Amino acid sequence: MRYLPLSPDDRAEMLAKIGVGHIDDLFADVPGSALLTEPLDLPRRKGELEVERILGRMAGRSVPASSVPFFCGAGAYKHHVPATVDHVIQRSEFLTSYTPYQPEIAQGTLQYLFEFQTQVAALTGMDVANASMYDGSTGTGEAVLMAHRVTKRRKAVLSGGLHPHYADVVRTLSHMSGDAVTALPADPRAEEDILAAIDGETSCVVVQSPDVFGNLRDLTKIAEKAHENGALLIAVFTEVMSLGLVTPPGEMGADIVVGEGQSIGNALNFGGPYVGLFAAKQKYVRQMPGRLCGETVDADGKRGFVLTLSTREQHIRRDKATSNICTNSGLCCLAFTIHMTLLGQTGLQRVARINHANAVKLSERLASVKGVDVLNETFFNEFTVKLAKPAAEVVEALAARGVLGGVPFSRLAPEAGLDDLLLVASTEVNTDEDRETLAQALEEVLG
Amino acid sequence: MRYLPLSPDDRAEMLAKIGVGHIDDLFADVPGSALLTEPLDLPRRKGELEVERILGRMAGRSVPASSVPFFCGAGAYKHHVPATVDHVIQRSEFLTSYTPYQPEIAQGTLQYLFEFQTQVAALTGMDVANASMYDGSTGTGEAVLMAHRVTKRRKAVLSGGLHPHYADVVRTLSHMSGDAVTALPADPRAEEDILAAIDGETSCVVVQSPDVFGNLRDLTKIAEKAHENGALLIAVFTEVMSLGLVTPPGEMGADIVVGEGQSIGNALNFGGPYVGLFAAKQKYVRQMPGRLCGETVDADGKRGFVLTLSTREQHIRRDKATSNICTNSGLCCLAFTIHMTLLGQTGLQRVARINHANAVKLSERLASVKGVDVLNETFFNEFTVKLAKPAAEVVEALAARGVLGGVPFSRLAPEAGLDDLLLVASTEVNTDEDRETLAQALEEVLG
Amino acid sequence: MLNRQGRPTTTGEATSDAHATFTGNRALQQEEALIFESGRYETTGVDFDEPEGFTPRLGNLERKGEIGLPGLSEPETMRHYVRLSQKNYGIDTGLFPLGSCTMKHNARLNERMARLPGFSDVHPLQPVSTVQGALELMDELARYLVTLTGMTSVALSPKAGAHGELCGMMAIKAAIDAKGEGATRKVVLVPESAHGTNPATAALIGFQVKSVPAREDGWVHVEDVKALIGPDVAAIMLTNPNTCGLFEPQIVEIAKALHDAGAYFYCDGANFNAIVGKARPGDLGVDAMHINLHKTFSTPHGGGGPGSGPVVLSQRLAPYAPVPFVTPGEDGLTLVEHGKDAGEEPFGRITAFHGQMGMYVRALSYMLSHGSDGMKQASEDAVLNANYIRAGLRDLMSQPFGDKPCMHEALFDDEWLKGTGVTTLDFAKAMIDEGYHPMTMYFPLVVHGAMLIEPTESESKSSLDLFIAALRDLAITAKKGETERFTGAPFHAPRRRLDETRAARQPVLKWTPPRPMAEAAE
Amino acid sequence: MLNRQGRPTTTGEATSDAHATFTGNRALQQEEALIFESGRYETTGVDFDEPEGFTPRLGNLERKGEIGLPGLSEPETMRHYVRLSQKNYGIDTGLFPLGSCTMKHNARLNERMARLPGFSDVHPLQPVSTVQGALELMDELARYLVTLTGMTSVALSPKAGAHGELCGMMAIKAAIDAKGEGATRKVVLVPESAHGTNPATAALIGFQVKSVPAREDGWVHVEDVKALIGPDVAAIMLTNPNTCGLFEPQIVEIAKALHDAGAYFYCDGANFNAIVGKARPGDLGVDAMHINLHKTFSTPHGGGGPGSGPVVLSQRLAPYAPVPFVTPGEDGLTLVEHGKDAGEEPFGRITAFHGQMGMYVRALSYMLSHGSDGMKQASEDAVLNANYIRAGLRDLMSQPFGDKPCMHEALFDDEWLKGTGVTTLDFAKAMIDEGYHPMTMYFPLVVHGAMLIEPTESESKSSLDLFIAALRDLAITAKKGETERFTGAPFHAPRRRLDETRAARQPVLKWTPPRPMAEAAE
Ligand SMILES: Cc1ncc(COP(=O)(O)O)c(C=O)c1O
Ligand SMILES: Cc1ncc(COP(=O)(O)O)c(C=O)c1O
Repeated sequence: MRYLPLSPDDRAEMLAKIGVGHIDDLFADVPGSALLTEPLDLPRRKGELEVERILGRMAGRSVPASSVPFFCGAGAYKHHVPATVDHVIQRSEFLTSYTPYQPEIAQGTLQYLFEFQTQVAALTGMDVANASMYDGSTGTGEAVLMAHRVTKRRKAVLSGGLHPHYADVVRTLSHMSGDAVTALPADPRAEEDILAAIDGETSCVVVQSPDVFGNLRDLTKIAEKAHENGALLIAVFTEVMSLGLVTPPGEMGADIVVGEGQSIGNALNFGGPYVGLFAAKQKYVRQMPGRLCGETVDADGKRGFVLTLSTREQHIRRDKATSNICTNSGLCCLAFTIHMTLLGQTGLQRVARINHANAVKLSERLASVKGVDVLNETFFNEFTVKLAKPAAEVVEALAARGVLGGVPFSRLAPEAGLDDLLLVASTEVNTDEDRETLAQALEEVLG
Repeated sequence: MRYLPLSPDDRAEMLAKIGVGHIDDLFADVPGSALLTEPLDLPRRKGELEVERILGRMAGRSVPASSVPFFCGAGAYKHHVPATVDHVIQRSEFLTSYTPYQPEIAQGTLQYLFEFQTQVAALTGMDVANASMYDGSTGTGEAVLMAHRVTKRRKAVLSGGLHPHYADVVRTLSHMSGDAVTALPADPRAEEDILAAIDGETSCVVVQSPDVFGNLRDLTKIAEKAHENGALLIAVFTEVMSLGLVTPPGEMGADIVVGEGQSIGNALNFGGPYVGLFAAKQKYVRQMPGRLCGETVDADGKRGFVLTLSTREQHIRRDKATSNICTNSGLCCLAFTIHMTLLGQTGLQRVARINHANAVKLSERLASVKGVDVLNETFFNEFTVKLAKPAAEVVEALAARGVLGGVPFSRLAPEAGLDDLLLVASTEVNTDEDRETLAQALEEVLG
Repeated sequence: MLNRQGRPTTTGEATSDAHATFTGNRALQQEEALIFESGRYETTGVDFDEPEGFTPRLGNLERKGEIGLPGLSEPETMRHYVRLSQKNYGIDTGLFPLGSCTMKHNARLNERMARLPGFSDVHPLQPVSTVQGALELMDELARYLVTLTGMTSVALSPKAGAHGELCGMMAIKAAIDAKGEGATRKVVLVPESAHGTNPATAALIGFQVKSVPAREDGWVHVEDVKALIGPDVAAIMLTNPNTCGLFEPQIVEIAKALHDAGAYFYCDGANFNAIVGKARPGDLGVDAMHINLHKTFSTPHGGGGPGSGPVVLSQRLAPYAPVPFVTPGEDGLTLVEHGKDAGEEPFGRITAFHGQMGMYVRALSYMLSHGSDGMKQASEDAVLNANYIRAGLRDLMSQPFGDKPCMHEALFDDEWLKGTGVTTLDFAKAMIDEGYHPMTMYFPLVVHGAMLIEPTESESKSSLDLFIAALRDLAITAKKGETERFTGAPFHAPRRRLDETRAARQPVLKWTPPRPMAEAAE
Repeated sequence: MLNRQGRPTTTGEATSDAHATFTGNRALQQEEALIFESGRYETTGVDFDEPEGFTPRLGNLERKGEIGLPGLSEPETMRHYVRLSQKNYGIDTGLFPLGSCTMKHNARLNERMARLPGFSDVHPLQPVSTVQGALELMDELARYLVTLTGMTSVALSPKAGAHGELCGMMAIKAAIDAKGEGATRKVVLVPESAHGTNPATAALIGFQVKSVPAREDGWVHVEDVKALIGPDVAAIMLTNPNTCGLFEPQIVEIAKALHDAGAYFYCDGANFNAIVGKARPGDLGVDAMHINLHKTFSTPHGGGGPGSGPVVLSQRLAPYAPVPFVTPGEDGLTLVEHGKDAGEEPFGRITAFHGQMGMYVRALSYMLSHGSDGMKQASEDAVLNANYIRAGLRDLMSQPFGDKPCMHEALFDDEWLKGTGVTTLDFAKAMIDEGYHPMTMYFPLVVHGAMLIEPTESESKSSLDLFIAALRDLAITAKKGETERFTGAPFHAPRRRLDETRAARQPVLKWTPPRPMAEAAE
């Protein structure tokens, strides 16, 4: 077997050295009845060529985003990632390393984490950022728990513009930990009165902007009301690219900012792995979940980096830890930080403007289609249209025409009764032709 | 422009430091009329996404070997190359390094070249091998020139089993350098009397095995006759995989062995880059073309490797050099040596047996098709069939049916009058189904 | 990469270097500044044309001012990250015997498969008719996991081991709630030797953690568990093979004791690599177990993640598995994404979308490659390699639980270092100089100065032989009292020992300009 | 990677190492044995099933006995080559100012494009109807090359620069033969400063090489050329910009002198990077010029190759271009592969198949990315960078041809080192310790102790600033007579200075077992 270096002779010699006669002597503690004598009922080993064929055939049964006019978003976005990114993250020294617990031989990882933290803090407009969470949704769950710790209260208010999956994650976690959640109803036109939901028991208000329907939300007033009531404002985003163009939550008073970083550096991957970005005000740093990388010096006085403040973490603090997270999104952070370094703010702003421009053009074109009603006043690269037919059906009909036309809101929240809403995203990968194809296909399907 | 680090400010500052006012002051030696003032009439810069689209569209207009039942050979073979190979050769330290002229910081390249040379010598059964030529065909040209130097004669005899492209390369070179070539006619059944062509003026006999028609050739007698006449035997191969299963030329008396190494580690690449393997008897080492890597020690007495015997080479010897070659096939050697290390002789022999078995099965199946006549007595993974229709037409008809069925001999040598011959190769990538598809398509086309 | 002053940024002087250089570089070992020191706001390494002819729809929320993100051209970016990489140690560069982490070979085939557009370039919310291949892969992975563990079903979506623990414990909580015992069953038993994620997880969802004491044989004893069991106990979280590298011999009895008391058995499966194809958790009474695909099934650790932690569930817990999951539908496979479609009683959702698809592909590629026979062999080799190291060092180093076979990792304590002036930490740092990544240190907490060595099946005998010889040489030197090789180590790494106290006392968690950026940029 | 004895193979002792280690490794810098010492004949790192049920057709030519090729498992193979790579310097790891070699950034986009199956997975002899995309790429590349050079046509097939020279000189020979002058025109003029491939190429096909003398201004003078021109002269091979880093100001006059005498002008285009978009060889009177795609158009050097050396041809030479070439056919593009189909008078064939497709793709990807504007800018930046280095060092180091602007590379000699006890070689080796690849040394031969520095356009100003500062520091140290930093260098590289004499005196060109392999393998 190509992955196993030991030969039969090696094995015999090694058993002799250990002083046992048979490999199963080393498994003596396994209850006899449980020790398997035959290989399990799965196929036997396969060469590379065979594996490539099997998985190649499987992969061939999905429709890649790049192969069609593509407009799906709702928390996962198709962007162009430079070839440099995927090359570098596959370098052995990054790919096959572990969490940098031995900093003397992990300065590569530590330095990029330090750079990553700095980038995330700058993007969000916050004081400090951690070295990543699993993704935006679990990060949001952690943010709510953090707010509970900070405020010593246990009631979260969720905006109706929060991505339903994110809301579900918070709800599940809160349900399990016995905390309260007030979730406002789905709010496609950003009309909710969230201020009214904040009271003296509120630990945090969770507001997403751009919200799941694409609307941009001004958080300033919410922050004020929250702070007046001793609550924290948790600002969520699912499209990090928006921060190139839209006022960052840090400038609007957010206490914790959490979101999905997939758009920078990471592929769609059918939903994962992604990378959760997590930033906060300096004063809350010791309540943050996840790893933090900090600067220090070595025995020769040279600058170096280490993981720090780990007394917050499970491996030191155990049941008193701020989170149970251990493995995070290391390599996705690397992809993020490489892509962000290539972009720089100049590139980020430009790509963000292209996204916005493409979405504006698309919204204008779609507005001209009969049976399509664009709901948004404001948006970044995604907006919501109301259709004359159920969105799920329309999307299937579009797919049959070779267009992946967006995400029906009902896919995310079937019980919301908003079956006619379709979320449509347009990024820098879309061409005029793509947009025209979608518009014409919609005309056919709705016509 | 993403590849150019200088900013406009940098440029101005640097010009000032140099002490000139304008960039064109540095181009003052260019005759005024020749200095271009406008960019040339070519498109302006493009982002990655655009380049990917343009080249992706182009690439989409060819039919990849892996996408169809595939049986082309004739000097370039479709084999399965493990993923490790292509990953490692892209590592920055290999990919972006130069010829190892500074051995202290090029031991990586030098050690793999030393391993490569050892592998090639073992495979061919020869004493020494060099660090590669461009490919098998140019290597063959160099081998003939080397034989001229060794024997101080200038007449080469070429077997009719030599790949016509290789023969053309030798002929062109000999024509230019004013040397004589006796090329025997194309010899599909390995019937030629090459011994008769050797005389006291012959510098070398060039014989390929497996020959271009797939026949295995016993070189022993040819070597004897050549040596009796003071000539060298140059043994050529175009399918290095055959050396896993077939008696190596070194054991049959060859003086120089040269061939194409593409099959191990390298993709089809529409014909290049490939890697020429070149080996010889020890006594001729100082007449060899190309680079040689040798073992030595450093100032601390540690083993290390350097390029050596460079007094043979153009950068030292100039017009007295054994060859003009400088850049060779470095990275293709690396691919070769990684793949060969993964294989080891055990793997090589096994894959070679699979190739042979697949070709045998194919020959038996094709023999049953009406209008198909298998010519070979012996072969490795490729053989020649005589068809009831012109092979070029048949191949087109097969392509229209989604099968790449082989190479018409007329494609290589239109003037040979062998339009009904088709060269058919089968490697480890072919399945029973592939073979059956070809056979049935041939039945249709010939029926 | 340099800062704008054309100098690499270091805050100190190299004092230990006999042949100090002007640049601070040492031939192939290069110093590297931060991108914030070498980059510029105006620079970008991507080319796009400015968009034109549109009316912004940003309302009054357009971002103003500098973001504070410098860019680098592509060549600078490449060099920056390549140089950073060169300061790292990885499995591909040497033996990485980090106990509990299963640092096994990461095949590049798996990387290639994960990048097939049909897996990597599909959106999680495309119509299911357009992602049948992706669903098939998930379904096939689930089949493998269920077969290898002998369990009833699997929840694929957890994002890593700790998240898997959370998922499994939530399923247990849901089952308890369903029985109306939510208010009473509040206690989770966790052995002292457990990984930190176990108590942290239990606490996260409101359980109270009770420790099962460590015993001097390294095992959890059924009588200790029984002594703690009561109507308040919801579950035990037990690692098997355990964090001391031992298989729990009384595991079946422990499971039975819990089940008899109406409680559940959560098994931490981080060490599954020792027993794949040798024993099935389902045969041992386990109710839920997470599997670190990034350990047992070789998806790369990537410097800290991403991972994937599917949870296999017993019949008792299967109905509570969270959404989403894959099931056969009318036209091929379909995804159940909401409780109401499930027909079961999913406890909810623990992440957006469907989990770590990229890791699923790599893990399945590993499984297909090994096959049933290869996976069994891999576990045997992992255990053999660990015992071979144990046998090679046992005369010099002390084993906390006596000289008995281990599973896939060999555990030593620091008893043998007593009086030498060398600590476990020093010993680990000296290993760095020898070209090795240190073993896991000071874990499990119950063992003094623990050294947990897990070579995995990916190491050859000759690699182990040199490792043993090097560790013996170090051990003999330490015992001779020659401490310099240890207390000063590492001498040869890109950095010498780092001041962690300083880092924690006044945390510097991001780069800030030494003086206004505008000035610094000349 | 180790040998079977579990020890890395080194033949000596590390003496210069203050903290010597047992393994010989120094943290991340690992010693690595040869595969012949660590591998085994029985081991293979690929999995295939033995074929069955066939009757061999090998006649009596089946190979018997050991081949002598050890194998390694995949994890061992990966580690072996990763470790080897870590002993190398590359563009991605630092400044690589190797004059005449144009070590510019190798974009990974180009690598990705070259691996598109429509380019990499097509066979050279597939029916042309199935390779239209590949032919389109070649055609487009040809169009770019012809436009950039202002020439008439291009022969793509040469495999590298030297092969391009051969191709161009063959075309010249064919043209001369066609005029019936083959017997008389036997001389090729080559400046003393020329690259070794020039005279070697001319000699290879029977030309007699006559040197054009070097002048103290670094230029070739038209009167020197005229003095050598006669009816026996076939051509000149002139490099422009030349190997001293200068543009030949009299190039047009030289070309005219040759043409007037019925001879041809072969231009070595290795230094084309200085003038792309700034001047066209076609406007300068060039008849043939090879272009190193692996220099000017950034296809990676790959540790010595592969390259690609297309030759552009003037109207005079175009008819003699070798086969194959791409032309429009009835159904799309087609390939002319044989003289008889050509309608022209191709001089023959210089390689099997169609040349270096993999390099064509990378080069076109580079050209599309830069565009006409970007290529011009790149040349300007290359020239600017070289002059910036020149300006930064000119007060300390001596320039052989006086203080005048250079093209894309700056040339110094060793005049300034006289009496210091430091040679160009020593200086180069000290650069290694500072983290730099040395410049080209001792070339061109006409300059004593030449140091030819070519930074390329890929370096940032701050990178150049540190480079200049480091070289200044070295130069000042050398002038102070502190030789130790030089004569012992490198101190920090994977190996110290290597004994080249020993290597050449008794060449060891392959591994041989120290004693019978069977014994050694225990
Ligand atoms: C025993 C044990 N349990 C749980 C975990 C947590 O797994 P993860 O890091 O994937 O969250 C680990 C990982 O180190 C572990 O070793
Ligand atoms: C001036 C000059 N001419 C010709 C060549 C030969 O090119 P190649 O190495 O591609 O054969 C070189 C390469 O170093 C060169 O510098």
